Amino acid sequence: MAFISSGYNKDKPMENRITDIGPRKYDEFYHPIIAKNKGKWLYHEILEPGVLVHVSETGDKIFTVRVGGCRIMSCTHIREICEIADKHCGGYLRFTTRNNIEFFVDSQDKIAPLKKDLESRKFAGGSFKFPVGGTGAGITNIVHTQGWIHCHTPATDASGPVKATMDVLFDDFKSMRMPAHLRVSLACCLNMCGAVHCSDIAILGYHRKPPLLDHEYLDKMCEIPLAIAACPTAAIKPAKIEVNGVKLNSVAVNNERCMYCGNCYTMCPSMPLADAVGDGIVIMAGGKVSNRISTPKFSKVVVAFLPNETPRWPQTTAVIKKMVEAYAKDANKYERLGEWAERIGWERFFEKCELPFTHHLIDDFRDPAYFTWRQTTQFKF
Amino acid sequence: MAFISSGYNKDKPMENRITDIGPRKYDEFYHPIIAKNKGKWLYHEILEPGVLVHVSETGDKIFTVRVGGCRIMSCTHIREICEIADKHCGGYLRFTTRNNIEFFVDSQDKIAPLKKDLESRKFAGGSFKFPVGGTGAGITNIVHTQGWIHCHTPATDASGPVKATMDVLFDDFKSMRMPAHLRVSLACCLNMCGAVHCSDIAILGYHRKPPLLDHEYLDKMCEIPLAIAACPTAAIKPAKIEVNGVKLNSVAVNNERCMYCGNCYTMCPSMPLADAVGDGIVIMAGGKVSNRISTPKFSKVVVAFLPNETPRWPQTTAVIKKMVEAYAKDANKYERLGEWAERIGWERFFEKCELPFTHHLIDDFRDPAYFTWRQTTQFKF
Amino acid sequence: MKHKTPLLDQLESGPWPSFVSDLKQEAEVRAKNVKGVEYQIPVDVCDDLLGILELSYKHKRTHWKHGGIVGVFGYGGGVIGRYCDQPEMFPGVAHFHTMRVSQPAGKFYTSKYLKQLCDLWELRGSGITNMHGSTGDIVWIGTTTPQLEEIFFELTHTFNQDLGGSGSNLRTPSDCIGSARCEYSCYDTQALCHTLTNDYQDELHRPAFPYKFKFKFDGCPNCCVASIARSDMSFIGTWKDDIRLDQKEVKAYVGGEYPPNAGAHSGRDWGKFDIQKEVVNLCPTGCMRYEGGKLEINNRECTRCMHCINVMPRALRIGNERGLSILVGAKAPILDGAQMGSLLVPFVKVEEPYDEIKEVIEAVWDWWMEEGKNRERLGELIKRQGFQKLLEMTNIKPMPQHVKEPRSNPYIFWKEDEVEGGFTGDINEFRKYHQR
Amino acid sequence: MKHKTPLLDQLESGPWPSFVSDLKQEAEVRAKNVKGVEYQIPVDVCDDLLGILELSYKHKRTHWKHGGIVGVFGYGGGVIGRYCDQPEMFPGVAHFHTMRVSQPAGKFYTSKYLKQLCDLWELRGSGITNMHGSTGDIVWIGTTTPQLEEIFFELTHTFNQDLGGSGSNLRTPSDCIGSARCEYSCYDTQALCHTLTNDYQDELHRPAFPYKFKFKFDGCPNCCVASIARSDMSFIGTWKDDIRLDQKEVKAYVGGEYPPNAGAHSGRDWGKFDIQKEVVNLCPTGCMRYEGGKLEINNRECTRCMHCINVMPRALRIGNERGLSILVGAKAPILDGAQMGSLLVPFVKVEEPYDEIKEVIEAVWDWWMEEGKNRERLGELIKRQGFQKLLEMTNIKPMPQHVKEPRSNPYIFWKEDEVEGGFTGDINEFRKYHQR
Ligand code: SRM
Ligand code: SRM
Ligand code: SRM
Ligand code: SRM
Ligand code: SF4
Ligand code: SF4
Ligand code: SF4
Ligand code: SF4
Ligand code: SF4
Ligand code: SF4
Ligand code: SF4
Ligand code: SF4
Repeated sequence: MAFISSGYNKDKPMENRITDIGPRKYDEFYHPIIAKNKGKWLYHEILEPGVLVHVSETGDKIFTVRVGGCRIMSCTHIREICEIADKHCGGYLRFTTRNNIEFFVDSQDKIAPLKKDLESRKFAGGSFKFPVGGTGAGITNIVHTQGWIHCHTPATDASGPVKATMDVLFDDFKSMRMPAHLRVSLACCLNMCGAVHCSDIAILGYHRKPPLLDHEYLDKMCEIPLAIAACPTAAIKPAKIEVNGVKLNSVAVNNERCMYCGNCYTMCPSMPLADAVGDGIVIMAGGKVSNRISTPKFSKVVVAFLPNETPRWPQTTAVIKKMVEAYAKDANKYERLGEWAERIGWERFFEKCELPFTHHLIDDFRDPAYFTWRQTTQFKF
Repeated sequence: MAFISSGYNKDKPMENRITDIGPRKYDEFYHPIIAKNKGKWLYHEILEPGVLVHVSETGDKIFTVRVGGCRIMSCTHIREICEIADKHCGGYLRFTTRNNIEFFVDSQDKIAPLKKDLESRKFAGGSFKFPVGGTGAGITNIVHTQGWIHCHTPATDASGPVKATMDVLFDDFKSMRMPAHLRVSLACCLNMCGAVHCSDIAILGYHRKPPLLDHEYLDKMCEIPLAIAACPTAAIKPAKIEVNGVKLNSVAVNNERCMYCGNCYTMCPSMPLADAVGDGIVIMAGGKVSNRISTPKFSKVVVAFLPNETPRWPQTTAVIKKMVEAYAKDANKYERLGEWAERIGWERFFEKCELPFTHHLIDDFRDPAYFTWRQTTQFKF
Repeated sequence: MKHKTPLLDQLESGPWPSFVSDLKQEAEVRAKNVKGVEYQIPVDVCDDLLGILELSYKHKRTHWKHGGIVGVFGYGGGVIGRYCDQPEMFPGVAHFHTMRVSQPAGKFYTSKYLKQLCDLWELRGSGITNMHGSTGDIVWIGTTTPQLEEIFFELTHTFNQDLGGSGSNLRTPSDCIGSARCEYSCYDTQALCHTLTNDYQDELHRPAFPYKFKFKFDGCPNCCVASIARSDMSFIGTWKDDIRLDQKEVKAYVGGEYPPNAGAHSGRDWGKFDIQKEVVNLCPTGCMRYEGGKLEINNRECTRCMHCINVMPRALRIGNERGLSILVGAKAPILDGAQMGSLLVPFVKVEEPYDEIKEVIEAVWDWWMEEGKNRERLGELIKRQGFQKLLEMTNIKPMPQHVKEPRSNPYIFWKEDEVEGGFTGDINEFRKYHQR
Repeated sequence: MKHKTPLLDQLESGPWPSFVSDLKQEAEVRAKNVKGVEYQIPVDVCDDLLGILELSYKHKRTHWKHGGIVGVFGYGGGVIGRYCDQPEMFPGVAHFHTMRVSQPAGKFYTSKYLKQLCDLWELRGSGITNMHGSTGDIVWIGTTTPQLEEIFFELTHTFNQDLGGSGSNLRTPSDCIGSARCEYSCYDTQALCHTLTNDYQDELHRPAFPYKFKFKFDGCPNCCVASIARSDMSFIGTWKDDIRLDQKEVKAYVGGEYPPNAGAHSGRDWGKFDIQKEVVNLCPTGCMRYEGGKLEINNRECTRCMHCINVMPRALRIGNERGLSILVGAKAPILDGAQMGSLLVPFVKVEEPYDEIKEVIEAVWDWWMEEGKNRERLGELIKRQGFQKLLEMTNIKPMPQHVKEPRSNPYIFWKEDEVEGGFTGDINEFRKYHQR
């Protein structure tokens, strides 16, 4: 392949270099009706799952059709999205904060053909390319992260578990039978790029083994003081290690104190902790972000560990399905999963979701742990 | 005065020594009706403030008249209590967990004469000896501690502020117009012997100056390592100090880090922190102990400091009175002060109680402080 | 009066019983001494107490110094030593030690017994007491060192009465009035309090603990002795079965025949009793319904908060299958913040000789005595080593009842044997699949 | 296909869009190359991506190594370096860096623009993207080091498009759709997001911070971009005056003319709409009443939780006196636990050029850059030095709105100048009144 220059001259990098121009301005991309009615919207209605109408005080209406996007997208796929937008929407579309695609049309009669077109498109493997849904009191797309497709610290994959889970929850992506929004998120390590710490249901990749120590290379490849400083539990100490005859500067890890957070590995490649059986998934539940009725809540750990069962994580999807059904059956209208758990009490949550309660779920991390224990005689048998 | 021997022989301390016999057995002191109906009680009623009847399944009734006790009691006063018990109650009485006295009578017609007798007795100074009240949704006796009458670490007196406060709250000791129980407690230093950490209203003695250092004697009178270890904020370091020519082992205190807790003084008499202007009172509110409706709550600091205005602490009693009236006026039936504050929001509490909000009231002690800040957009202007 | 007390005098007015007036009256009695008592400590002890207190009111600082170790032979507690810092001015209180006398459970007395105690304390002490101290003892304020043994000797020989606790011991346990006079009581608080106090006399008198340890006994969740806030181990009555419900009596409350909450709110006109508003809507679990004049309770969802029972004691009564819950770790804020008791044992039957209960107590003590640092309260140890550790050491199965909510951080410490393959991996094996 | 992927193949079935199918389709397109593109990175990049992912599915471990510092000249962010640990097996992804392309506010696009971006990324990268990354960027996954500058040059010259943030910079801000298509929006999120992104380009591209810093903009408390959970500084719309209320429309909802919550619950039969049960009783402040067909709101007690408005958008509308609240410190759990944003500025008007808002931002940055340790997020600094300190450094008056509740510990640190007489007392003066 022949090198094609963009015009960049590596010997004179500053030569007519352009920087600090930021992103393109949003309003270049507004649908005309949006441009005209911005700030004038009166109300909206969800006409059917995945289809919204917003009505303006000018009398204008904008119709939105939302389709599930799998966040890893090839340019080929994006071009197909563009083709659809050109065909139905005058080329206008957007992406949501949960990686769905929104197509805009300016009249109600354009919805049906658009939907038909979208639903008709499938991948070779048989899955839908553009399932319509993800609105209202249903289960929308899963926010997730890189996993094994691009990151160096994951304890599980991202796209795989997400695909497997969305397959199981698919009907609820396309319907609105839940008591309230139910948000599922995934993060492949506890850096939590998916910000799963406040989702109704969270899938979290987690390591369970302390780092391996590549003594022979550690001092060469890492700043030992930085690795030591990175450890939140002060589990790492400097150590002199004899490797085939030579004494080398390295580190020692106190396994008792390690919580497998991987911070050391982020600082030092010679301390890998990925492990086929040690790594897996923690399930969290009951978080929320909105300030509606109750204030935002953190997700709570409800299953301490599930193995990485590639390629479809059956135990993980089964646990999630069980929680979703128990919630759908028992919660009140408008009640988020965490609000439900708090109303019935966590003792009932575990009972209704048929989840075992293990010692791992009791907080023992720092002072605030105390506040999660039960300081009252009020409990249910 | 001539020494009277009890029979104890200090040269043979073990000579027919009796130990480990514990307290007298409670049932020696039961009123006959109580002895007979113990465990058989059906229900009770508060006939009037300070007067209770308990009805047994046997049909028996026991009538209780509760009188305010000032916890410091002379034997002369106790003898007077006994005289009353002999006259009206067959000699039976008890003390409550809040230092009130309960007289028992076995028939309703004995109540009036007993009450009349009690209310008629006054101290030379004019105060009541035996005010009847302290029941139901009123304000009962203040639990308190030693203060200047016996302890070495107080930041305020106990009995004085209590007397001044009870004088101000006296009508509510004798009535039941409050929305719910209102408990006032006092502790003269943050050891909190009064366990004021969960009272509706708490009066807390608090120092505000770091310890003075008696370098010349410190090493002689204290175990320096113990003093250093006692400090929760690690504000104390060993130091060599030159006192008139000689270098002495002593300590240095980092005033920035000191929170005036007095732990060092408990360990080391050469580090006194009592100070006429530094010491004073912190007012806390909103705590509760019972598990009724809401779970137990800690009291919150609502006034960071009030000076020790001997002998009657007018500012302290005024603040308390304001809170009591605002609560009485605004709270719902059965609603404890803390439940009320949480329902209307603390921003309203300060408004309705006309208390200024100062930076001191924002928690900055350790990790859990975070949980007391406001992590939501929900607030009232 | 020996000393002028212009400041204290201002505390004699006002309706509430004045401790100043009482101290003065005692001072007077001692000065007059009509009974001709051979006072064993200075006659003017109360005068000097008033004097030094007046001085504190002037200086706004205490005039008491540290105690130093005084006590009775063989006991590590029961006496709090005190000396004043102006002995020349106030010789009567130069030595002014406190004695803690173990109160009877439930704080029941006969006048006869109280008078006997007074005889002793007037003779050998200041005649000033606290009825009672915050922990529960009868507190005798002020005597001299030589009198300590004399008092102890007479207490034990003449009155069959022991001292209470102080120092790093079990402290004097105390209880609510319980079944002696309360229909809400789920167990006999006096019986349990008294029995454990006596069974653990050695722990109470001889310091073997890292720090103080307190028991308190509440007959029900109303917590009238505040056990959940003030005891390292609180024993709170509860029940397992259904609230006993009498529909006829419910009607009577609704009809206004009985005052709600046994008349506790009669000081104000709150309007007609509204069972929906005052009971059903305030139930924290929402497990009640009132329909067609009938009250229904879904007892399985009830958390036994006592509210409905408190409001309608004649219609609702505690269940029959009774026992208690054990909560642990409550303490005052020193050092790293106050704690309420955390639920350790949701339910245990209360049956003599209380072996099941004592097993828990002793397992907790063993752990605390093994691991607790000097001056570390149980609650602080639990915080430091974790609630999981407590469960492990007491052999109690973890259950959701132990938590308000599960942890929100994923920082789980796994035990090596819980993780397949353990913690020792082989880096070279790893490198076979992952180049540097 | 270049590599067998038996495990991944199992992720092609099932209804949800399969990323595996999509990757395969891209691999095929590149192999066929009907458009005759002069691919600047290996043609089989997607095949090798599938191959290495399959290997991870087999080993249950990632095969990516640390990045090392790659990027474009003069920028400290926008590129995440990646190398695989099996370059011989998968040369196509031996170098596989990510580029973060700054998305337009609101994530609005035209097909024209998206196609242009595709042209560039197919030519110079893997053709694989994330639409979008969790922070908000368009994420281009996989290219080689030499292409970084070329891509940046074309982006800036041809597309007037810059890179996003990574490293210890301001990260690419993102916003909810806001007033562009939402009746709940209290301010123009796109305008504010875009303006601040551009005004702070230097902070975004050149690492000068202790650690990453994130802005997110939500038009109302529903928080559709989750700002309160995911940004060091979140800007959430709110209002000061009354909810606009149309009784006629309320009747229409009660009468069943409109679906409650705009039809969000239509997937199930929840029975007839019950305004008392579904709105009034769920109001967290209990500040609503429905009587005689009229809805009343005591707006002074309303905390603007949005519930009633969400349920009846045609009857209730946000107030007219609009602005935003600023919350600070939200972050993921590393290191000492996750944080939600804590309220710093209850209300500020949103008026160009946003000086009032920028003052707060810059005061916060000054403090954090001064005091923050390496890799210490703002939230962690606030925890370490205290919320009081934050208020002091930002010159914001403490008010009860700042706290959920006042402190329950009395451990107040007084400043020396707040205490009469200061901290330096004289021990000898003290000893005049208090002997040793
Ligand atoms: C399109 C989107 C904003 C964007 O800029 O992309 C959006 C759009 C709307 N949201 Fe949202 N929300 C969007 C993400 C969110 C998120 C963020 C998230 O999930 O990561 C939240 C916070 C969720 C949480 O609390 O964990 C969110 C919490 C809400 C709520 C509060 C729901 C609740 O019960 O707590 C409402 C109010 C409602 O649904 O009535 C709301 C309401 C709405 C409305 C009705 C606003 C309006 O009048 O247009 C929009 C259509 C609702 C719908 O989808 O049914 N939106 N909404 C996002 C669509 C994501 C998706 O593809 O599914
Ligand atoms: C006598 C005493 C027990 C004792 O062993 O001495 C006692 C006795 C009763 N308490 Fe109590 N409580 C006593 C201290 C307490 C305490 C402890 C304290 O205040 O330090 C509490 C916890 C207070 C708190 O939560 O901060 C307490 C919280 C209750 C409650 C729950 C009240 C609430 O609204 O939370 C009830 C239920 C009720 O009042 O209906 C209650 C109910 C009762 C009843 C009605 C029980 C009964 O059926 O006999 C008794 C008479 C009530 C009354 O006084 O109006 N008792 N009660 C204590 C009297 C103290 C005093 O002299 O005033
Ligand atoms: C006498 C009494 C206060 C009163 O006036 O009633 C008292 C008095 C003292 N307490 Fe206390 N405490 C008393 C009940 C309490 C309580 C309440 C309770 O037991 O229910 C508490 C709070 C509950 C708890 O234990 O946490 C209490 C928490 C403390 C503390 C803080 C302990 C902690 O871990 O937080 C100290 C400090 C210490 O132990 O050094 C303390 C220390 C002290 C000392 C010994 C002062 C010292 O540091 O040497 C006081 C001696 C005063 C004196 O000169 O007589 N006292 N102390 C109470 C005991 C009387 C009795 O036996 O009945
Ligand atoms: C690409 C992205 C995940 C995704 O698939 O979308 C991502 C990927 C990485 N994040 Fe992240 N973070 C991404 C959004 C987030 C978010 C969510 C957000 O911004 O809303 C969070 C949680 C919110 C927060 O900032 O706290 C997040 C919290 C972290 C953390 C933990 C930071 C902390 O203080 O807790 C780390 C660890 C670190 O910084 O070393 C991290 C580190 C990383 C690194 C750079 C791994 C590392 O340690 O070097 C990941 C590079 C993966 C790769 O190879 O591409 N990432 N990261 C997201 C950025 C795309 C974009 O620009 O749009
Ligand atoms: S969550 Fe962890 S593993 Fe996943 S992308 Fe973020 S840093 Fe990488
Ligand atoms: S994984 Fe985390 S806890 Fe364990 S050693 Fe590394 S940094 Fe420390
Ligand atoms: S609270 Fe403090 S000052 Fe008061 S008695 Fe207890 S230890 Fe002494
Ligand atoms: S008063 Fe408390 S904080 Fe201050 S030095 Fe003494 S022990 Fe430390
Ligand atoms: S705690 Fe319960 S049992 Fe004990 S006195 Fe109070 S109400 Fe009665
Ligand atoms: S005891 Fe409390 S929880 Fe149980 S039914 Fe009565 S009010 Fe409800
Ligand atoms: S956050 Fe509010 S303004 Fe923004 S999209 Fe969601 S509902 Fe609309
Ligand atoms: S916005 Fe929320 S708080 Fe305000 S009135 Fe509506 S429901 Fe109540």
